Amino acid sequence: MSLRVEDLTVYYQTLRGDVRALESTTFSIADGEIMGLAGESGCGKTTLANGLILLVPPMRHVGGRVLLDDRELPIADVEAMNRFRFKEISVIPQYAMNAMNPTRKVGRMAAELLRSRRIDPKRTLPELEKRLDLVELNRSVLKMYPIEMSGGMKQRMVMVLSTLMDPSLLLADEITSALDVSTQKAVAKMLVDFRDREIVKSIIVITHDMSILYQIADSILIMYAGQLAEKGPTETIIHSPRHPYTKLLITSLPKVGVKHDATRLTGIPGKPPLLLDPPEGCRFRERCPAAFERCRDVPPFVEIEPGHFVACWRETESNA
Amino acid sequence: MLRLENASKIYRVGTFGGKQLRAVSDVSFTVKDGEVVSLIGESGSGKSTIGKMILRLIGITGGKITFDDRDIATLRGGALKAYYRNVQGVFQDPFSSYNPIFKADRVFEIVRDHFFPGVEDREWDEKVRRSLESVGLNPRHVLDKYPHQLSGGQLQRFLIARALLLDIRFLVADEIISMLDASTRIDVLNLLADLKERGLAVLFITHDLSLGYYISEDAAILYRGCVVEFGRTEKIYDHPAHPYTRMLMASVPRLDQKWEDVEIELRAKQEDLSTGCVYYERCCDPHRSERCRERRPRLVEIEPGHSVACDRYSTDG
Amino acid sequence: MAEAKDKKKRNEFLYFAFRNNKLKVGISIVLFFLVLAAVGALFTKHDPEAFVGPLSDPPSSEFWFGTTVFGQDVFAQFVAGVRATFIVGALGGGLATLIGMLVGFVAGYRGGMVDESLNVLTNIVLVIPTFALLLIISAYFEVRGLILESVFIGLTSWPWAARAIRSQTLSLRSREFVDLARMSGMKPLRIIFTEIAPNMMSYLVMAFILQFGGAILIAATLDFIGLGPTTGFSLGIMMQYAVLWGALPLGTWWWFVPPGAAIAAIVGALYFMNVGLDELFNPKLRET
Amino acid sequence: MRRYFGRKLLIYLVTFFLAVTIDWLIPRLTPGDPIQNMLARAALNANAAETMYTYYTHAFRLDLPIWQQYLNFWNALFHGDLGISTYLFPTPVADVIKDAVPYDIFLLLPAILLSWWAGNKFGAFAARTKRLDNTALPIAYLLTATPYMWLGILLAWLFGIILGWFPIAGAYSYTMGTELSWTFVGSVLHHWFLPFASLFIIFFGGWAIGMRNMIIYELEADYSHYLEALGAPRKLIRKYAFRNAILPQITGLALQLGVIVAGALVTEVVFSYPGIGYLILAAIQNQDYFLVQGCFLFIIMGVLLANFLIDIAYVIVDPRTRKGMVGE
Repeated sequence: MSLRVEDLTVYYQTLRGDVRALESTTFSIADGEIMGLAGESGCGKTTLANGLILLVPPMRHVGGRVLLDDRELPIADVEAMNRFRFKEISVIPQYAMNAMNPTRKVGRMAAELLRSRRIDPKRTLPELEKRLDLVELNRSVLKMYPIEMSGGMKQRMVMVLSTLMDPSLLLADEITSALDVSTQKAVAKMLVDFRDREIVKSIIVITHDMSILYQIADSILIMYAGQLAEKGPTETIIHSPRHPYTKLLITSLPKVGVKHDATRLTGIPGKPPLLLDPPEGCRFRERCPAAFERCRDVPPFVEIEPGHFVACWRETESNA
Repeated sequence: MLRLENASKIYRVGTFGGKQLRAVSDVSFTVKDGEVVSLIGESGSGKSTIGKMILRLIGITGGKITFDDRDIATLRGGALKAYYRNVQGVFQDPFSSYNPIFKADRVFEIVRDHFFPGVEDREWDEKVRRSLESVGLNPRHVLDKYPHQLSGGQLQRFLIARALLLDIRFLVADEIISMLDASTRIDVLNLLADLKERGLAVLFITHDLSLGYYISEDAAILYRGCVVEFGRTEKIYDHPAHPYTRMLMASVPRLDQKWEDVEIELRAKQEDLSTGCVYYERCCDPHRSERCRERRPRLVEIEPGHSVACDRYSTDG
Repeated sequence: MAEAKDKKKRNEFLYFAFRNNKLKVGISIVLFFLVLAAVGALFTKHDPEAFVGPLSDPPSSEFWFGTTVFGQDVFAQFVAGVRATFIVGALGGGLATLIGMLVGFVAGYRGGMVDESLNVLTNIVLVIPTFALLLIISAYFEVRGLILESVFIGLTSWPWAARAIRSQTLSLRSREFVDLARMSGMKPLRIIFTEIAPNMMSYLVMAFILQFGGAILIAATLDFIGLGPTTGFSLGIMMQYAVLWGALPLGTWWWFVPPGAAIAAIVGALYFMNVGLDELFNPKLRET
Repeated sequence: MRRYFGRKLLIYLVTFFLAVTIDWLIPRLTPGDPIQNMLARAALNANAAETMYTYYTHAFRLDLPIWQQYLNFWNALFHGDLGISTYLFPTPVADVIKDAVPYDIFLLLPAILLSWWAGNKFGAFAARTKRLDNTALPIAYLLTATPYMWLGILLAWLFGIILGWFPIAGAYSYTMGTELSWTFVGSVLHHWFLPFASLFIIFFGGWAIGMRNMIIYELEADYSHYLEALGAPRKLIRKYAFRNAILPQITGLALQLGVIVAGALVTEVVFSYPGIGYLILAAIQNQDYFLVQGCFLFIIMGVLLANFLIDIAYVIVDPRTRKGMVGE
C-alpha cells in the first residue's frame, strides 16, 4: 500500500479564527496509481497536498496520520519531514512557472540543491540528462536562466527536478492550467510516462479540470468544502457517479458537441459555504437536491463497491 | 453591424520602442445583429487585444473597425459616448472589475451619471431592478454590497446587468467565465444564450473550445494574431481544415473520448514571422512547402460558411 | 444585515490598527511633540531670544533645559524650534508629496512619451545631489524665511514620492475597473481622482510621512550650517549656535543634546508609523 | 544591451548639462551684483571702488552679453579652468578642489562601502526571527532618523572631550607638515576615525532596513517555497534570498548618493575635516561664487560617475536585466 491517509484534519489560522479547510479525510493510494484530486476552488485540494509535504504556518495540523510505504510521515514536524521531502515525497508546485531561482542558472541551482541534500551532483548528472531527453528538453537548458525559458520548458524542467530522487509519491498541483493546449497534452503524457517507467511510484494530480483527469488518471477523488465527497475509478466517477455533488459537477461541464439550443445544461445553485464556521454534517447539504434530515450528521466515507467510496447518506442507506 | 477589416495592432517593445511585437495582423470578420461569434485562441494569440480594440480601450495600428459602417477610430466625445450606448464589455477577472473601496452597485451610479442624468430615483431603481432580474439576480441579495461579499458568478452577471441598462446591441465577453467555478459558469453561459434570443450580439472570447461550441453559431480560430479558420461552429468542429485547428481538436482533453495519438511538435520559442504563414514552424501537414514560408495565405471559402487560411486550399496556388 | 457587514469592514481596519504597536508608538511620540509645539509656549517663562538667566546654567527647576552661554532659556528656544520643525515638515513634505502626486499620476496614467519624459525628469532630479543645490540657492538669498526654505525643500525632494505613486498608478491603471470607467464615458482626470487615487490612500499617506521626515532632516542640516531661516529659531539653528559658541569644550551638553534628540525622535517616530501602516496595508509583513 | 547603456548615458549627459546650466545660472539670478558685493566687502573709498568695479567686470568678462558668458563658461570648463577663487585669492579653483578631494574620498569610500556591507549583513540577520526583528529593527530606524551633525557632535563630545581618545578637528595634527611618514599617517587615521564612525553608523541603519524588507519579500517568493518543499536546508534558502535581496540594494546605493553627499558635507563641518563640504561652506560664507560653482560641479560629476558605475555593476550582477534585454 503506497499511501494511507487516516482522518487527516488541517486548519488555517487567520486573524478571524480557524478556517476548517480539511476535515478528517481518509483514503489510500496503491502503488502505480495516478489519483486525480478534483473540486472547485476553495474545496481544500491544495490544503491536502500541502498538508502532505509542507505543513507550515498559517496551516495547523489538527489531527490524523499519514503513512507512506507503511512508515508514518512526521507531517507536523517541519524539520523531521526534511528527511522524506524530495526523496520519498515530492511536489510539482502550482507556481512552477517561477519556482526556479531567477538569478541562478538552472543546472547550477540543481547542483546546489543536491549538494545541500548531501547528494553528489556529478553522480546524478547522467541520470538528469537522461530525464531531460525524456521530456524533450535540450541539455543546454542547464546553462540557461529561467527568464530565457518558455512556460512549457519551465514546467518540464521543474517536473524533472522534482522527480530526480525517484520519490515514492509525487504531488502534481495544477500542472496544466497555465499551459496552452498542445503543451498541456505533452506534459500530461510525460507525467504518465514517469509513472510507467517507475520514476515515481504513485502520483496525485490536483486540478479543477476534470477532462484532463479523464485522460490520465486511474482514479478520481472529488472534494467539496474541505470534505471528501466521492472516490472511485475514473470511468465510474465520470460516467456513473453516485454522490449528488459529483453528478451535478459532471453534468454542468460543457462537452464539445453539446449545443445550447439542443441540451440546456444546468449549474449548481448557491455557492460553497465559508469554512470559518462551516454548516454541521454534510457541507453540501444547503445546495443538495437530495438533502434530508440525516444529512445533519457527517456522512461516513464508505466503500459501496470495491474501490468506490461515497460520503452520502442517500447512497449508503439505499445500498446497505 | 460590426465589421473588422484587416485590423492590426503592433506594440512597441523594449527601451525606446526598439523592437516591434505584432499582436494582431490583418484580422477580418463580421458580427451580425443577434449573432454570437466566438473568438477562440490560446494565450498570446491576440484575442484580448482584438476585444480591447473593438471597445476603443486601445488604439488600432492598421486596418479599420466599423460599427454600422462608421469607422469607430473617428468617434470623439459625444459620438464615442453614443458608441458606448450600443457596445459594452465584460472582462475576465470579476474582482478586478470593481473598485474595491466602493460598493458594487457604484457601477450603476456611474452609468446613471453619464448616460441618464435626467432620470428620477424611482424610475431608475425600477430600471435597475428589472435588469438585475433579467440576469437572474435577486436585487435584495446583491444590492448595497461590497464586491468581496459577492461570488464571481454574481459579479459577472452584475456587470452584464449594467450593460443591459444601456440597452446595448453588442457585448464583448472577454474570457468572462474562465475564473468562475464549473458550477456557476453554466448560469452565465445560459444567460448569454438567452440574451442572444433577445437580439443581443456577442463576441465571446475564450481559449476553451467546448465553451465556444456550446453557445456560438460562428467561430474564429486565432493563432498568433491571425484568423486561421472562420465559419459555422459545427462545420469547424466536425471537419477542421487548418492543421492548427486539427491539432487543437486532437489535443483538447474531452470527457467523452480519449486522446488520439496525434504527434505534436514541441517547439522552443519561435521568433516572429512577419511574412509567410504563422503556423509554418509547427505545421506537421505533409502539404507544407516553401511557399508557406514566403506567402501568408488568405481566408478562402472551402464550403458555404467555412473558410480557412492555408496554402493547401488557396485558389491561386 | 448589509449595514452591519459594511461597518464590519471599516472597524476591522481600526481593530488591526490599534493592535499594531509600531503604529501606536509612532503616533504617540509624534503627538507628544505636536502638542509641545502647539501649547509649549504657555509653559515657557521667557522669550527665547531674551538674556534671562545665569550663563551656561545646567538644567534646573527654573530653566528646565538650563541656559545658553549667553544666558538664554534653552527650553524656550527648544519649543520654538520644535514648532519650526513641524512647519517645515508639513510645508516641505506636503509640497513634495503634491508635486510627486502630480508627476506620478500623470506619468502613470498617460504612459507613452509623457511617461518617458516625466521619468527622465524624475531621474535627473533624483541623481542631482539636491542638497548641494539647496546649499547654493540658500547661499545666494540674503534674507531667508522658514517658508522659503520649506518651498526649496519641497521643490527638490519630490522624486521619491513621484516614483512610488507612478508605479502604483501603473498597476492600478491596468485594472479592469478603470477600463469599465472609461467605457462609461468618464474623463481621464475624473478617473484619476475618483477611481485610482482613493485606492492609493495608504500609499499617499505613507509617501507624505516619509517626505515629512525627510524635509525635517534636510531643514535641520541646512540650518546647522547657517543656511536656514535668518529670523526665528529652529532645532538646527540651536545646534549651530551651540557648536559655534563652544558648547562642546564648555561641556554645556543641555544646549545641543535636546534639539538633536527631538529631531531623531520625531523622524524616527514617523518612520515607525510608516512601518506600522505598511504592515496594516499589506498583510505579507503582518506580525502574526 | 547597447541601447540600455546608450539610454542611461544619455540621461546622465542631459543631467550633467542641466546641472551645469543651473550652476552657472544661479549667481546671475540672485538679487545684487556679485562684483558689487565683493567690492563692498573690501570697503574702498568711492572712486577707487569705481575703477576696481570696471576692472573686475572686465576681468571676469561680466560685461559680455549673457550667452557669450555662457559659452566662455563651457569652454573654460573643458580646459579645466574653473576660474580664480576670491576667498583664497590667487590660487585657481581647480587646485583648491584638488587638495580637498583626497580627504573626501578617504572619508566617504570606506564609510559607504563598509556600512553597505555591514548594514546588509545585519538586515538579513535581523529578519531571521520575530524577536530580533522587533528589537534590532527599531534601533536601525532610529539611526536613520538621527541627523548627521547631531551624531557627529555627540561622538565628538563623548570620545573627544570627555574620554579624550580622539581629536575632534582637522585631518591631521597641526604640528606636522604633510610628509609621508608613519607618524603622519597615524595622525591622519586618528583624526579620520570619528567622522568616519558618525557617517558609518547612520548609513548602516539605512541599509539594514532596506535589506530587512527585501529579504522578507524574497523569503516569501515562490522559489523559496519550492526549495522548502524539496527539503532544502534553511541555510541554502537564506543564501538565495540574500543574494536576490542584495541586488536592489545596489540600485539603492546609487539612489542614496544624493543623501550621502549631504551627510558628508555636514559631518566635515562638525569635525572641520578639510573635504569638499568644509570647502563649499567656507566658500559660501565668503561669497566666493567661483569656488562654490567649482565645488558644486565636482560633486555633480562625482555623483554622476558613481551612478553610472553602479548601473554597470547592476547589469553585470543581475542576469535578469542582461538576459531580459536580449531575450524578448
